[in-house]
Amino acid sequence: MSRVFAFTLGTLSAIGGFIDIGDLVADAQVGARFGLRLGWVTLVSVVGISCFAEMAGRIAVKTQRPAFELARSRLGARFGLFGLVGSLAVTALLVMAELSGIALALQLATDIHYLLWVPLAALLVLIVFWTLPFEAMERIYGLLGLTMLVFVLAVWALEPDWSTLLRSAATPSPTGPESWATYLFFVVALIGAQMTPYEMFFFSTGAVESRWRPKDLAELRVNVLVGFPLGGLLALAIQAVAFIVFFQAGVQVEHISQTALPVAVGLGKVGLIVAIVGIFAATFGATLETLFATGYDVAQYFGWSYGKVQEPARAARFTAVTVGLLLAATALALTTLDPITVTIVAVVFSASLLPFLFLPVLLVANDRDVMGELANGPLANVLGTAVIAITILISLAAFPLLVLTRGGIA
Amino acid sequence: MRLSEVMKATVIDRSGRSLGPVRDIRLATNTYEVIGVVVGAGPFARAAHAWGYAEGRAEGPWLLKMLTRRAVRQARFAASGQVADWGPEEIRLNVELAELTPLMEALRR
Amino acid sequence: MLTRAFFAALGVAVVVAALWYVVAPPRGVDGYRERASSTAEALRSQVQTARIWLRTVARDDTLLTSASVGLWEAEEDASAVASGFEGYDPPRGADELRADLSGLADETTSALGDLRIAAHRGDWGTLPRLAEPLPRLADRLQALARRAQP
Amino acid sequence: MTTVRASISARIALMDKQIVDRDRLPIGRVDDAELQLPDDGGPPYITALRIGAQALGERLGGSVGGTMAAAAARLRTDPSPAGLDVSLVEHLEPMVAVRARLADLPQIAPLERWLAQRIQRAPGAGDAPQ
Repeated sequence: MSRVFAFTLGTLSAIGGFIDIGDLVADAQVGARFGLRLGWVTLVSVVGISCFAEMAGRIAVKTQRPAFELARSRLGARFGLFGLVGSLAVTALLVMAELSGIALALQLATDIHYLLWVPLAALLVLIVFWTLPFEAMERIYGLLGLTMLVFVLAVWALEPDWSTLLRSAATPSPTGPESWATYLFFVVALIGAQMTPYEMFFFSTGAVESRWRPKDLAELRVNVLVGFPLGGLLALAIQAVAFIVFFQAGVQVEHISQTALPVAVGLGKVGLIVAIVGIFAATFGATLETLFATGYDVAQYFGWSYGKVQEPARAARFTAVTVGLLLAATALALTTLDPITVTIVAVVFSASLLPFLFLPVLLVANDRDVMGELANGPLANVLGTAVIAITILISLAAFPLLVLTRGGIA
Repeated sequence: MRLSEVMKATVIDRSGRSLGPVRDIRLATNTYEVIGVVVGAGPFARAAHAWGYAEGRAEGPWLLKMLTRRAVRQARFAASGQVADWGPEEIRLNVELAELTPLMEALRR
Repeated sequence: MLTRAFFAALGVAVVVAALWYVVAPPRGVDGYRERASSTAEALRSQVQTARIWLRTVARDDTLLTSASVGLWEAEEDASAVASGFEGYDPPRGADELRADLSGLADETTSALGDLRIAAHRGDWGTLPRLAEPLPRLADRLQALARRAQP
Repeated sequence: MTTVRASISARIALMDKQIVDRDRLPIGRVDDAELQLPDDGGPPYITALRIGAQALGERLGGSVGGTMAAAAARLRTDPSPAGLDVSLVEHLEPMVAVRARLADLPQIAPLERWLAQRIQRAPGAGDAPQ
């Protein structure tokens, strides 16, 4: 019985964990500007992240170590360092954006300026980080994040013309006044927002810390194959409600308040309250997970002890890195830099780092000396190669598109 | 002498021809003695050796196996007995390139 | 070593050029008209956002705190985008466009400002009256955005 | 792990690998290794593993590696990078396992110890590392 319970929890937290500040911003922006014309990107993201999360989980099950531990020996010390420094910079931006997301949710509930909430949010994150065990943390915020499903309900409540939605989803090209460059820019942004490496990390460390064995593989696969597609559905719902409420009116999404607004239109006050709780939980959970993922990245590159498995004093350098990163992100948020702009820049750079994170996982999953009978089969390899090819293209196009479209404005 | 220095060294054969950088170093399992060095040219040679294709421990994904195939075939093993001088910057062999065993054959033994 | 320094310098040059491109003011009449058009679109977006918030307020479908935040953000963004546009020098022949857009931008920000003030004071009853000019403003902004397009 | 080979690849099976102590606590990575060339002309053999940012920095070289090595060296009292005698190595797969306990290897991770002493004073930080 308890196994079934734990398994459901894992799937549910995968759904809640799929959405973070990047999705809240990028999905709503895309929905308002392009309708569902970028819906196929969510499909690609879900396939990509499922494929690599499954691989990472399988490596963890086989070796009893997180997948990234073997990354440095495959990428080499030099490339590994490059990837590490890049992901540290991107994470600092992302944590700043997620922290601001927590503060913006609190602002919506209280009408008190978000900058006043930022230090409080950081303190709250620090307390939770310091005291709660990893699994409990993950579960609580994953489950609270399920309140985001209110966006799916809102699609029905808004009584859309379904044929318009379908037609939009079946048209993979920019709407009239938009350029192809802008369209492609948002492809990059959506990929960066939806294929977040910490989702892969979540499965890898989750598998190690719950001491999964090869016989638990089926459970892991169900978590991946149910959790992520449902998370993708949530992302599509955010795009759809923004399309229905904003597209005709010509509204450009520039605030989290606008992401939540269609829910109020469709489901009224209660819906809005649930959505605000969801935004709070999703950004809070993502802040913790991004911090952890980065702490683990640094610790594993240098081979330090790490993790919530050990108390803070037993993983002193890991704790110092994560707390330092949190402080830096808080300081960045307090500079009044626009969190929405930062989010878009962060997801675009995050997208450009994806090949560095995916390639070592694919390589290790193919190493028969390490993986034995759990090595990749043809399906995982074909999908994995295709996803990496796409992320390499994205990585090359990200910076030029960011400049050319002035961050999606032009 | 550091292991990383040997890894960076260039291998020269008896006639003074450069065989490129050391791609890998083979160690005896229990004594950690260097039993030889691996050399090899060809496209994607770095990837072929760093990612386990030359050693035969990785078979996929298909695309990478195909890209590294020629480099894998060109990988040669120089046993420690065939090394005349261990460097530091250049490793000199006392044999010609043609006398070296293909890596795959050396591993099978 | 020379090549490494060269590539480093090239990299810095590319980054600087990219940053300049992102923040550069519009060049030529076409660039200016395009910027005017996108400014009008952005202003219209704020007006429409405010209207949707007001609709939820009228139906009691929203938290007043959230609506108040939404209205405040609409006004702030509208003034930011308007003052950004006013900072550009119009090329010859575009003075009229600039005057039209500035006038409309002033009307927009003052209408949105009234809404924000009323919301912060809690005078929710006066909002429907203050919102009366919004639909017309949105239409005029849209017309201007179309007309300005090069 | 499937077949026992008479030889291993230093690049894949040794370099950059995670090292753990007797209790499976992480010690560091194999950042480099020390080779000894015997006087009788025999092949070189590994005498010690090098662990820590100083060894890694020296291996990477260039301005980045130099800075890393210099920064790491300032945090240490001993001028040379931290080493671990190869006789302490128990096995290499799936991680490099060492027979000693981390607490008995004072040359490894002095920063970790220094930080731990400070962090454990904070409330809720758990036990001291030793």
